[in-house]
Amino acid sequence: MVSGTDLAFWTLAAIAIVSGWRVFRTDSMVRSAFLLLLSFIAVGLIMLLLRAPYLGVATIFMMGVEMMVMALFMVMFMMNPAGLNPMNMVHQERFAIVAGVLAFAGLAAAVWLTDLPHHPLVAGRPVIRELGMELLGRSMLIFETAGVTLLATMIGTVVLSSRSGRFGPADAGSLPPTMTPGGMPAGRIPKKRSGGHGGHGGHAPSAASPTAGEPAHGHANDHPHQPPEHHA
Amino acid sequence: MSLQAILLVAAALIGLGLYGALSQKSFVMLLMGLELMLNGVLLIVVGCWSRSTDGDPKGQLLAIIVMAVMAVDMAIGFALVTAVYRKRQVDVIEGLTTMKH
Amino acid sequence: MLWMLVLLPMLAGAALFAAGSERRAWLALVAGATMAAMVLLATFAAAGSWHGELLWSPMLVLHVALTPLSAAVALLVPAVALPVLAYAAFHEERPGLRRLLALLLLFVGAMELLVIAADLLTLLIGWELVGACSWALIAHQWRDASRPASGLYASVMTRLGDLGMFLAAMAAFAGSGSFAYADLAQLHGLPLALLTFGLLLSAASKSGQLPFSPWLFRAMAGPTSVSALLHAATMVAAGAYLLARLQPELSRVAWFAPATIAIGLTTALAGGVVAIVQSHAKKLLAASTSAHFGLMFIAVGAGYPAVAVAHLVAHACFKAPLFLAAGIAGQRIDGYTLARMRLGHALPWVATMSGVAALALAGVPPLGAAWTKEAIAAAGGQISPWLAAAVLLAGGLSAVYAARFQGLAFGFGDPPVQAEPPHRIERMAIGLLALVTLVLSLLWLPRIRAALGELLGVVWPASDALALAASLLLAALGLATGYLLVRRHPMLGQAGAPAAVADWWGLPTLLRMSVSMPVLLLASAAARADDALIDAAPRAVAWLGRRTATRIARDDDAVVDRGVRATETFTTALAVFGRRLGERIADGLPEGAAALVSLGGLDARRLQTGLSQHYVAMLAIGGALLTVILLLGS
Amino acid sequence: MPWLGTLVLLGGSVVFVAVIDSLAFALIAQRPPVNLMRDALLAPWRAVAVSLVRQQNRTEHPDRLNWALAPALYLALAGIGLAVVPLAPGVAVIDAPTTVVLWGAVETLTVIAVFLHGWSANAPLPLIGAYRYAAMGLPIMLLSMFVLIGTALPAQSLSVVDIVASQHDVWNVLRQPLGLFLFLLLGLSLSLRGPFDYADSADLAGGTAGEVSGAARLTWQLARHAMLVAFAAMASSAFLGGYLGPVRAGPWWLALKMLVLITLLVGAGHSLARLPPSRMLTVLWTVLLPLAFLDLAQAGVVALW
Repeated sequence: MVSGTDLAFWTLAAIAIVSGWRVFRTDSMVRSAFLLLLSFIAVGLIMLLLRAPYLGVATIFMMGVEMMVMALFMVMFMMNPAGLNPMNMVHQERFAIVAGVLAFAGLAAAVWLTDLPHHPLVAGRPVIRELGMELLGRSMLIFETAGVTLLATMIGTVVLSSRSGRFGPADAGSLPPTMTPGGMPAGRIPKKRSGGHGGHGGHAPSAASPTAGEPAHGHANDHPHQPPEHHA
Repeated sequence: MSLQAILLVAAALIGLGLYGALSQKSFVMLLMGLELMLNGVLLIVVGCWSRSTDGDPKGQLLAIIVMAVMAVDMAIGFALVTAVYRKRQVDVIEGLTTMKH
Repeated sequence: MLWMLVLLPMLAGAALFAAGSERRAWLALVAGATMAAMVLLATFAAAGSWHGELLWSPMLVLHVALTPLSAAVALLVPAVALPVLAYAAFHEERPGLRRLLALLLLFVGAMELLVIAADLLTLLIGWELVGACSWALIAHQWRDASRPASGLYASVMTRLGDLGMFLAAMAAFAGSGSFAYADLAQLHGLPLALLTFGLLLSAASKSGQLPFSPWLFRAMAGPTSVSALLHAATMVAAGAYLLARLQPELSRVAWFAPATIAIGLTTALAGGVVAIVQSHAKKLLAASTSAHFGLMFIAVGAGYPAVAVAHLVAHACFKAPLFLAAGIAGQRIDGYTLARMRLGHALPWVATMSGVAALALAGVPPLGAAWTKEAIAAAGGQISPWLAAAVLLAGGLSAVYAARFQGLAFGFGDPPVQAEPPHRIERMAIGLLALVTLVLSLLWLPRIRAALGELLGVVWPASDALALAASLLLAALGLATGYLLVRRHPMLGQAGAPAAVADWWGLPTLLRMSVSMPVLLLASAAARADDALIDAAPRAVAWLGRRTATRIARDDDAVVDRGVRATETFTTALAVFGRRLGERIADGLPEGAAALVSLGGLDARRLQTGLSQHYVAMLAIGGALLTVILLLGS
Repeated sequence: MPWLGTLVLLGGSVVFVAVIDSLAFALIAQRPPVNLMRDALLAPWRAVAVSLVRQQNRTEHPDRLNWALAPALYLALAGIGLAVVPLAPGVAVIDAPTTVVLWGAVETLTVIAVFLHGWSANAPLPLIGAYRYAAMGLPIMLLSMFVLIGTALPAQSLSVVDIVASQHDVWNVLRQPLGLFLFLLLGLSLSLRGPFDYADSADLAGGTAGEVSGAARLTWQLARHAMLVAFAAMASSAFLGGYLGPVRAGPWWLALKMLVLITLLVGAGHSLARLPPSRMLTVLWTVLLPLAFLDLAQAGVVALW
C-alpha cells in the first residue's frame, strides 16, 4: 500500500537523482547549474516531508542564490558564454564511474546491513523553536564558530580573488589570452599613438585604466571582469 | 518513506557527486560534484534527525553546519578558481600542472 | 550602592585608558571629576549608612559596610587622591601618562574596597588589588631596568605580609565558618591568636614597620605622585587602618597590645633617626612615614583606634603636599639629593606650602597634626608615662627632620635660575592640601573636638598640660637642632656611619647577613655532614664487593678459560661455513631491499602528476581505504 | 476557502495593475486630456488582443524548454508569493511556520526565472539583460531579507500570519520606517519595473523579453503584473498591517492597501530614472545594504524594548 507521502517522496527522490545525474550529462553548464538546483529543491521538499520546514525552505532559498552565482561563474569561465554548444569535458571517466558506483554500492550495503534505530519525530513538536533555542542557546558557540568561519571565508575570498598589484601591473593576470603567440591580448585594439597634437611621446599609458576610452568595450562597465571572448 | 529509503537516495546522490567530482574537467563542474555530494550528506543528516533521534534539535544544528560548509566550500572554491584564472588563464583542471615538486 | 564607591574609579580608569586621549587637561579632568564624585558618594554613603552584599557562592558572601571610622577613611582616600591625581596629570612625564592615571584610579578603587570591606574575603581582594597596583605603579617607568626590580622588591616584601592575611582569613573561616567581621567575635583560642598574628604581620608589612621598612625606600622608584598617594592615603595607610578597624576583636588577645606598641615604638624611633640622617628627599619622607605609622600603631595598641585614624588623616594631609613639593623640587634639580636643592628663591609658593606641611610634620601647634600627636602621647600615657615620653621623643625627632627637610629643600640658597614656574594645577594641588592641613587646626578647639568625638562615637584621651609643655619644648628643640644641622652639616648622611644608618640601620644588609648567609652556611655544612656520615656505609659495601670479586675471578679463570677455548674452535668452524653461504645472504638482503625501495620510490613519484584530478581520485581512494580499515577494526 | 479569495484578489489586482500602468503611461507620454476609457480601461485589453494574434518570434537554436518554462515559473512564483499572505485572521492558502523564508525562496527563484528567460533565448541582448538582472537581483534580495527579518522580530515568528497579527497595535511601518522604503525597492526589482528594471529595460530593446512575442510575451507580462500584486500584498502585510484596519478587519483593507502600494510603485516605475548598472551596484552594496543592516539593528532595538 502506498500513501500520498510515499508517492511524493519517491517522486521527489526520482527528481533529485535524475537531475543530479543529468548535471554531468548536459552540454550547457548553465543547465547543469540549474539541474543541480532542481536536485537541491527536490531534496528540500523531501525535508519538508520529513517535518523539517525551516531546513527545507532554507535549503531551497540558499541553493537558489548559490546556483545563481554558480551559473554566473560558469558563464564567466567557460568556452561558450551562452552554453548552448555541445561539449563533453571529462577525464578518467571509467575510473570515476567505478568510484561512483562503488561509493553508492558501499553506502547502500552499509544502509542495508545496518539495523537502523527507529525513534521518529513526535508529531506537533515545535522543531523551529527548538532549532532557534539550540542555535542561540546551548550550541551558541558552535553557531558562532560557523559564523566566524564564514567571515574568515569572506575575507579569504576577497584576498584570493582580488587583483594583486604588487608584482607588476594591476591587471597583469587578468588580461585575456592572445590569439597568436606573443601577440596582443584578444579583443584589444592597439592604442593609436598619433604624435600629431603636442607630440610629448614620453607620456606612458596608465596601467590602471587599460580599457578606458576604447569603443569596443563600451559595455564593459557592466562587467568589471569581462570574460574572454572566444570566437571559435 | 523509511529511513532506509532516504539513506539509499542520499547514497545515490553521493555516488553521483563523486562521479562528477572525479570525472569533470572544469573546475566549476568539479565544485558541482562536491555540492551534489554535500546534498546527499544533508539528506542523510535530516533523515536521521527526523527518523531516529526523537527530534533532538542537535540534528538540525548539524544540518545548518553542513549548509555553512557548503557555502564556505563554494566561496573558497570560486575564489581559487578566480585566482588561478588570473595567474594562468586556465579554467580546466589539466591546465594547472604546477602542483608537483 | 556602596559598591559604586569601588566600581566608579575602576570603570573610570578603564574608560580613561580605553579612550586613548593623552591630553593632560582631559586626564586631569576625568580623574578629578571621578574623585570629586567619589567624595560626594562617600559623604552620602556615610550619611545614609549604606551597605552591600554580593552573593559569590552559597558559602562565600562579600560584604561591604561603613563604620564611623571607615567612613572617615573612605572619605579621606578620594579627598587626598583628588589633588594628587590632578597633580599627576600635569607633573608626570608624558610617556605612559594615560596608563599611570588609569592605574592610579584603579589603585584608589582597590583601596576603597579595602576600606569599606566588612569581611576578610573582601578585604583580602582589596588588599591583593592594592598590592598588585602598587607593583605596577612603582614599576611604572619600566624602561629603566632598576624600577621594575624595585617594584618587585616592594611587592615581595608586602606579599610576605599578605601570607599573614591569608593565614588570618583561613583561621577565621576555620574558627567561625565565616569571613565576616561580625562573626570574628565567635573566635577563641588558637584561631583568634592566628588571626591576630596574621593581621599584625600583614599590617606591619603594608605599613612599612620594622623589619619590613626597607621596601618603602625601594618604592621611591615610582613617580612622585605615586609616592604621595602611597604614603598619604593608600597602601601604607592600609595597615594602620586595618588594625584600627579590627582593634576591638584583636585586643582580646593578651599579647596584641604589647606587640603592636613594641613594633610601633621601635619603628617610630628608628625611623626618626633614619629620617634625620637621610640625604635623599623622598627617602627622608618615606622614613618619616614609617615613623608616623609607628605612632599610629602605638595608638591602636594603647586602645585608641580613633586617635590612630585621626593621626592617619592629619598625616595624609601634610605628607601628600610634602611629597608633591619634593617632586617639583626634584624635577627642578633632576634628582632628589637634599643638599643640592635650596630652592626657596626659585619656588616661593611651593616653599611656603611645603613650610606649612613641614610645620605640621614637626608637630607644631596650632596645626592639627600636633594635636593628634598629643593625643597619641596621652593615649600612651595611660599605659605608662615612659611610653608617653617615648612618643614625645619621636615627635621631637620628627621636628628635627622636618626642619632639616624644609631647610635643605626650600632654604634660601643661590639666586634662582630663570625657569618656568610649576604648572598652575600643580601649585593648586599643593595649596589645597596645605589648606586642609591648616583647617585641621580646628581640632584644637574643644567644641569641635567634642563634636567630632560624638560623630565618631569615641572618647578622646585626656590631655595633660605637662605633656603638652614637654612636647612644645621638644618640638622647639627639634626645630633648632634641625636648623643647626642644615647650617653645619648640609651633607649629612651622604657618607660614613650616618649613611649606613640612613639605610635603615643597614637592615637590608642585616637581612642578607642574618637570613641568607646562615641558610647558605647551614646548607653547606649539612652537605658536608652528608658526605662524611651517610656515604661511609656505601663505601664499605663497595670495598667488600671489590674484594669478593677479585677472589671469585681468580678462582674462575681456570674453568672459564677452558670453555673459551672450546668456543673458539666452534666459532672458527662456523666462520668458515659463513664465508661461503652467509656472505651471499648478507649481501643479497640489503641489496634486494634497496632495489625494491627504489622501485617503490619511482612508482610513488609517478603518482605525483601535478594534475588535481589524480589527487582528488587518490583522496577518494584514501577515504575508501580508511572506511574499510575502520570497518575491519570494528 | 482562502485559495478562492486569493485567486479573486490576484485576478482583480492584475487587471488593476494593467489599467493603472496604462493610465500612468498615458499621463506621462501623451498630452492631456487623457481619454480614460480609451487610454486606461481598454488599452490593456487591446494589448492582450494584439499579443494573441501576433506571430511567435524565433531565435537561432534557443533552449526551448527553459524558454517556455521561465514565464510559467515566474507566474507560479507570483502565485506562491501571494499564497503566503493572510486574507483575514489565520486565513492564508499556505499557513506554515516558515512562510517568510518561503517568500525569500520566491525572491531567489524569481532571479533565476528571469535569468533563465533571458539566457534561453540565445540572443545577445536578452543575455545581457539576464546577467545584469542576476547581478542586481542578488544584493537587493539580500537586503529585502534583512528588512523582512526586522518585521519578524516583534512577531517572534517566521510566519506571515503571525507577523500581520503582531501589528494589531502598531504597524511595522512605524516600528521601522526605513524598512518599507527598502522593501519597496525590492518590489520594483521583482516586477522588473522602473529604476530597478535591469532585465527588460528599453536600453536593451526589451532585454530578456526582447525576443519573445505573441502568447509567450503575454504570459510574461501577466507574470510581471502578478508578481507586482504578490509583492504589494506582501508589503502591505509585512508593514501596513495587511487585513487589519480601524474597523472590521478583513480582506478589503488588504485590497485597499495593495491598491495604494501598486499605484505608488507604478508611478515610481514610470517617473524615476535608472542609474547605470555599475553605479547602481555600488549604491546597492555600499549604501542600501548597510542601510538594511541599520534598519535591522533598529528593528531589533525596538523589538527588545
